[in-house]
Amino acid sequence: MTEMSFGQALNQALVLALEADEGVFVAGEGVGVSIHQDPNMPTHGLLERFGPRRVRDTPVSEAAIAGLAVGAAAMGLRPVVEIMFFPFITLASDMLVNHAGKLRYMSGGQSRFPLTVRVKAGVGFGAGSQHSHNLEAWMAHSPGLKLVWPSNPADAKGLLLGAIFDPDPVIVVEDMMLYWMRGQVPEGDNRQALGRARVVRAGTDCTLVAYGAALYTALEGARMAAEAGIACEVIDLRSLVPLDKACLLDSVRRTGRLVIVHEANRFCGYGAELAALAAEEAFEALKAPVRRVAPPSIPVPASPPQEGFFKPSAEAVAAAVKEICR
Amino acid sequence: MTEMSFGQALNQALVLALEADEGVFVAGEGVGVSIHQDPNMPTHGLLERFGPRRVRDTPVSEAAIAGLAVGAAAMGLRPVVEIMFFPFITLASDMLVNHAGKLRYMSGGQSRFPLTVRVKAGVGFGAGSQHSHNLEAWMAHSPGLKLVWPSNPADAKGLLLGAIFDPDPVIVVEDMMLYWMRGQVPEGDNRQALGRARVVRAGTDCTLVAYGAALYTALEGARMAAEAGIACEVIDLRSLVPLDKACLLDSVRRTGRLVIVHEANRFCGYGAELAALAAEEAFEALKAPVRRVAPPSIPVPASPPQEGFFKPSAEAVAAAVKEICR
Amino acid sequence: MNIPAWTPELQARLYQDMLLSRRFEERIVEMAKEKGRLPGMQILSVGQEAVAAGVVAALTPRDVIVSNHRSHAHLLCRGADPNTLMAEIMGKATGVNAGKAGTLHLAVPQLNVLMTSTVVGAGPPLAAGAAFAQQYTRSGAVTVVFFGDGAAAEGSVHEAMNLAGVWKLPLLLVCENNCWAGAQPCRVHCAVGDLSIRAAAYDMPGRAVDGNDVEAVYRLAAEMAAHCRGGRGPALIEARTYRMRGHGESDPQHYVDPAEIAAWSRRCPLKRYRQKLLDGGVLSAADLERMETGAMRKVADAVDFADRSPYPEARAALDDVWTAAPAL
Amino acid sequence: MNIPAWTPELQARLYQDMLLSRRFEERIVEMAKEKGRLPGMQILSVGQEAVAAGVVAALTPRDVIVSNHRSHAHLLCRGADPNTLMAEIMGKATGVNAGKAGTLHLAVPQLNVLMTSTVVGAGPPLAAGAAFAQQYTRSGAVTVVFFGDGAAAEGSVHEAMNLAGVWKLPLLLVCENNCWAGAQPCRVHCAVGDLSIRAAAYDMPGRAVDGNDVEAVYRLAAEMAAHCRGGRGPALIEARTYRMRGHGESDPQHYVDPAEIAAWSRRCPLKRYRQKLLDGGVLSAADLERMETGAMRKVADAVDFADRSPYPEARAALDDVWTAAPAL
Ligand SMILES: Cc1ncc(C[n+]2csc(CCOP(=O)(O)OP(=O)(O)O)c2C)c(N)n1
Ligand SMILES: Cc1ncc(C[n+]2csc(CCOP(=O)(O)OP(=O)(O)O)c2C)c(N)n1
Ligand SMILES: [Mg+2]
Ligand SMILES: [Mg+2]
Repeated sequence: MTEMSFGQALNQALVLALEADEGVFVAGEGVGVSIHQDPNMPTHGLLERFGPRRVRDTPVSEAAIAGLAVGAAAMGLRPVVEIMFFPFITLASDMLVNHAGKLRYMSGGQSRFPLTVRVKAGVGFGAGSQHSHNLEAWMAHSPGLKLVWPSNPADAKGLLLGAIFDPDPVIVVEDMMLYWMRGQVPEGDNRQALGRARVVRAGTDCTLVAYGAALYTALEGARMAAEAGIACEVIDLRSLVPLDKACLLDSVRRTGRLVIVHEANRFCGYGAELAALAAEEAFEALKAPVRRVAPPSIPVPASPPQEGFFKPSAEAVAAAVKEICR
Repeated sequence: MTEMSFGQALNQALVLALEADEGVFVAGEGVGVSIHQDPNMPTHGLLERFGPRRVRDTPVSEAAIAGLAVGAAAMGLRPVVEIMFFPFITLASDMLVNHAGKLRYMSGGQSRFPLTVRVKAGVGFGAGSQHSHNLEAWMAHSPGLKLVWPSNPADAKGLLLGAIFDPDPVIVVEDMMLYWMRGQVPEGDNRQALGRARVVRAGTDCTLVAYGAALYTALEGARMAAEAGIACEVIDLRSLVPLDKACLLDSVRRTGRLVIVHEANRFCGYGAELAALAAEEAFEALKAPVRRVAPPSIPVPASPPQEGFFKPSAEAVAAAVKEICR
Repeated sequence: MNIPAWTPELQARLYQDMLLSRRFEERIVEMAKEKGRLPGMQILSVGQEAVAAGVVAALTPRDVIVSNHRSHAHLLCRGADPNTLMAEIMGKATGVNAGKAGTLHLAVPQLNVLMTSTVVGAGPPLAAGAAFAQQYTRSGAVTVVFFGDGAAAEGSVHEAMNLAGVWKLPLLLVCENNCWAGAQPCRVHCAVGDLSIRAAAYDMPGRAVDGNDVEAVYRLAAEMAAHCRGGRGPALIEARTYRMRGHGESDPQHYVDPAEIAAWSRRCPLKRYRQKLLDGGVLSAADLERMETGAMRKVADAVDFADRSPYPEARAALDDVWTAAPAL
Repeated sequence: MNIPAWTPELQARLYQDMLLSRRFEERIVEMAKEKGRLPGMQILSVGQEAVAAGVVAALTPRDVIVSNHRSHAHLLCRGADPNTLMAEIMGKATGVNAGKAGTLHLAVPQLNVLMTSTVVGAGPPLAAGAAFAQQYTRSGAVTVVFFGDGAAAEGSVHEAMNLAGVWKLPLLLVCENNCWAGAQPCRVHCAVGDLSIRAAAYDMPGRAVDGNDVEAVYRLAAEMAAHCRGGRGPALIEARTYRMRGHGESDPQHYVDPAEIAAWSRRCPLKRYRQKLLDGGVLSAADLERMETGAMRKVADAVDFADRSPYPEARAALDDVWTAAPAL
C-alpha cells in the first residue's frame, strides 16, 4: 500500500495497463500535453513515458474519439479514451450507444469491443450546466455498456484496471471533486471485477446507497443520523452496470429502509432504478417509503450558492433518514 | 369529430399550426419530399400546400437540424423539426440537452425556446437495434425538456398542437406502430395542455400505467386480468414530462398496486421513475410489490421471434397483475 | 503504386461479382413483393455494383471494410456466403449474425467486413478506428469505408476525415454518390456538386470516378489504396453512380423523373461491362451464359437454404450482449 | 459592398473597444490570483481583441451574435454593460444572467448576443438557426458566430456550414485561429494549416485575415457581412491571432515556447493600433490618456458593482427552467 491521490491512482492504473498490454493506448483531448501541470491529473506524464504512439492527443472531436475506440477495439486493441466532461458524452453518444453497446450483439457475438471511456463528472467547480451534468442514467440505460464510478483512490485504480481489461465496453466515471483526495492504494495490478458493491458502514436501521463523491455526503449523513441513534448501513455502489443487486437487496431486506443519494437530477436518475428494484424485489421487507436525496430537475446553476443548493447535502440525507425512521 | 388515422391526425395538427402561425415551420430529412407516398405519414402533402419556405427538407445532419430549431426558436420562430428515428436522437442530443434544455435557464430566464422535436419510436418493424431504441428516459432525465407520447389519433393531434404552441422545448414521440391506427378526432384546434394523464379504464384492484403503443398491451392485459376477476385501472400517461403525478398517485393510493408497461429497456427506463414515485409517495397505500413489464437490457434484435420476445406482451402484463393481486 | 495488370481472371471476377450481387438483389426485389416474406426494410445496391466490385477487388484479404445500410454488394463482392447472408436477411438462426443483425447490419468479421452501421455517417469514425489499429500494429493493411452522398453531410464524417488527415491513417473513404439521399437529390442536401473536392479540406487526395465503370473504379481504388498503404494518409474517392431502385423496396420513387432512371439504365454497369468483355474477346457468350447460370444457382440455393433454416430461439435474444452472460 | 469609410469616430471606437476588453480582463487576471475570489474557470481573450472589435463594429445592431467560451471581448465590444458582466462572472444576483450562466455562458439577448455556448463547436448550428430565422423573416440582418480553430474539428461545425451553404443562410462564420486548442497546437488537431480553404467545401467564400490588425478585420468583416446580407449565402473568415494567456487562468502554459509568446506580444493588437492612430494623428496622447482613464474607471466600477452585489437566493435556482414554474 502507498498513499497517493485519487488522480495518481488512476494514473498508476493507466501506467500499469500501458506496460502490461501493447494493445492498450490512451487517446483524447489533451491526454498527452495538457493545460494542467498537476500530477493529480490521471494522464499526467504518460506521453513522456510512453510516447505519442501509445498516448495520443486528438482533435476536439468527441464522435471521432469514440469511433476511434470502437473501431480499434473491433480490431483487437484495448482503447482507453477520454471524454473531457460528462455533458460532452452527448456528442459521443451515437458511437457509444448505437455502436459500442450494440455491434457485438448485432454481430451475433462474433465481435468484441474491449474499450474503456474515461469521463469526468462532478458538480461543484462553478462552471455551470454545460460542464456539470451527470448522465450516468443515460449510459446505464443503454444495453451493452458497463459503467463504474469509483469513490476512493484504491478503487480508482482497481476499477479502471478492471475496466481496461474487461472484454466489453466500460464507461469509467471520474469524479473531479475527488482527484486530490488521498488514500492507501495497493501496489501492482489490483484490478477489480466489475459488478461488486461494498458495504462501507454497517448498520441495521436504514440502507444508504451512493457512488462517487456522493458517497461522502451519504457517510456524513449517516454520521449525523447516528447522533440521533439511527444506525445506517452505507453502500458504495462502485459498479452501476452491472449492478450488485444482491448486495443492495440484502441490505434493504435487513434494514427495511432505503435512502439513495446522487448528484444527478432526481427525475429518471439512476436512483429511480434502485428505488424501483427495492419496490419490486424487497417490498415485503420495506418498513417505510424509499427516499431519494438528489438534485431537482434543473440544470446545474453557476452561482456558488445555487450550485450548493443543487448538490445534495448531508443534512438532507440525515433528514430523509430520520423522517423514514420515525 | 372525424375518423382518421393517427398519422393523418398528426398531419392535421401540422396543417393547423402552419396556418395559424407564420412563425411555425417544419424541417427535417424528407419532411417535404418523402420516400413514402402514404397519407398516413405526418408530413404528407405539407410541402405542396405550404411551399419550401415553411416546409424544409434538410441534409442528413441531426445536430444541425436540432441546432436550427434552437437558434430559430431563440429568434422567436416556432420550429417543428423531425429526428427520423429515436436512436438518431443521440446525434442531436448535445443540441437538445445542453442547449434547448439549458439555454433559457442559463440566460436567467431571458430567452425562450418554443421548439418541437418530432421523433419516431417503436419496436416491431424488424429493422433492428439501430432503428428501434426507445430513449424517452434520456429525454425525461434532461432538465428543461418536455416530452409527450400520444396513444391515439385525437391525442396525436391535440398533444402535437399543444407541443407546438407550448413556450418551451417539447419532444413529441410518435409511435410508428400507431400511424395507421384509426380513431375519432375533433375538428379544429384541439390543443392539449401538457402534463395531463388520462384514466382510460377504471378499476379498483391494480393500477396499470403505460404510454404509446404499450398502452394497448396494458389494456389487453387488463382485459385478461378481468377474466380472472381482477379490475385494473389503466392510465395513459400521455405527457411524460411534466408528469401528472397526481393522477398516478391518486390511482395507486386507491388500488394499492402498480404495474408499469413500456417498450424501452427496463433498467433505468422511464418506468423506474414511476416505480420510485410510488415507493416514495404512495408507500403507505401499496399492498404489493410494484412490477415493471418491460424489455430486458438488450438491444432490439432483428429476427421476428426475438423482436417479439423483446416486446412486452399482454400475457406478461396479465401475469404480473395476477401475481401481485394474489 | 502497385496496380496489378488486367488479367482475364480479374476481369471475369469483376463481372461475376457484379452479376451475383445483381441476381441476389433481384431475387430480394421479388420476395419483397410477397407480403410477410421478408422482415424489415430492403435496401438494395442495384445499379451501384461496379463501385463495390471495383473497390473490393482492389483490396487484399487483410484489408478491412466498414459498410453501411446498402451493404449487399460490398459483402457479396468480398466473398461472403450468399446462403448465410440470405438467412440473416430473413432473420433466421443460420444467418451470418444469428438473426440479430437482420438485413441492415450484416457484417462478416471473418472476412474483415468488420462492421456495418446503418446510422448514416457512422462508418467513417468507426473505420478511422480500424485504420488506426492497422497503423498502430504496422500491419500494412488499409481500411475502406463506404458511405453515401447523403452521409457526407453528417458531422461524424467530417470528424473522421480530419482525424485521419492529422494522423495520416490508412483510410480509404469511398463515397458512393448515387444522386439521392432518400428522396432528396444532392443539391438539396449538399452544398457542393463535387464531393471529392472536400478532400482538400483535410489535406488528402480526392478524386471522382465514373462509378458505373468497374475498371475505372478498380484502377482508382488500387491507386488510392496504394497511397494509403504507403503511409501517406487517407484518400477520398467519389464514385458517381445511381440508385436504380427506390431508397428501399417500399419506395415508389414518385419523386424521380423517369427519364433520369432511363438515362442511367442505359449506363448499367453490368450491361456495359458485359459488352466490353464480349467485344474485347475476354469472355465468350458461352462464358457469360455459364456465369449467369452459376449466379442464378447460387441465389436459388441461398433462398432455399434460408427458407429451410429455422428461426432462432426467442430466448436466445438474451445472448451476445456481453462476452459473459448479462447479469441484469 | 457597402463598407463605411474610415472616420476618426470609428477608429476611436475600435481602439476603445479593444482597450476596455483588455483592461477588463487584466483585472480578471489579478482577481483570479486571489484564492476564492472568482468562481469557475477564467477564460480570456487577451491578445484577440482585434477580432472581436473589428467584427462587431462591422455589424448593425439588428445583426445577431453567437459566442463561445472566450466571450468577454465579443460582449464588451457589442456594448454590454461591464457591471452586470462582472457581476455574472462572480455569480452575483445582479449578473446579466442572474448568476445562472456564470463566466462561461454570458449572453445578452437584448443586444442580440443571442446565446453563448461553451460546448466547443456548438455555436455554428445554433447560429445557423438564427440566420435561418433572419432569412425566413426577410429581416436583412445577418448572424455572426465566433468559434475557435479547435472547434473547427467538431462535426457540428461541418453540419452547420453545409446547411448554411445549401440554404444560402446569412451566416458569417468567424474562426478565431489563436494557434491553440487547449494545449494542442493546430497541427495536432487540424489536418490543414489554412482553415479558410474549408469554405470551398461548402461553396462559400473564405478568407484569412491578420487577426491582430483591427482595421483589416473590420474591412473583411464588413465585406463578408455584406455578402451574407446580399442573399448570397454564408461566408467564412479565419482571423489569425494568438491566445496571449493560457487556455484559462489556471493554465501555466508550460507547453508553449516563450519565444512564440514574445513574438506575438510584439504584434499586440492594441499596441499596434495605438501607434497607428498616434502616427496618423487620429488620436493624440491626451486622447489616449483619457480613454485609458475611462476604461480603467469602467472596470473599477464594474468590480465595485459586482463586489457590492448580493449572491442570488439559493432557492431561486429553481426558477427559469421553463416559462412557467417547473412542475416536477
Ligand atoms: C443518422 C441517420 N439519420 C437518418 C437515417 C435515415 N436514412 C437512412 S438511409 C438515408 C439516406 C442516406 O443517403 P446516402 O448517404 O446518400 O446513402 P444511400 O441511401 O443513397 O445509399 C437516411 C436519411 C439514418 N439511417 N441514420
Ligand atoms: C464539446 C467540447 N469538447 C471539449 C471541450 C473542452 N474545451 C474547452 S475549450 C477547448 C479548446 C477549444 O479550442 P478552440 O476552439 O481553438 O478555442 P480557444 O479556446 O482557442 O479560443 C476545449 C477542448 C468543450 N468545452 N466542449
Ligand atoms: Mg445516396
Ligand atoms: Mg484556439
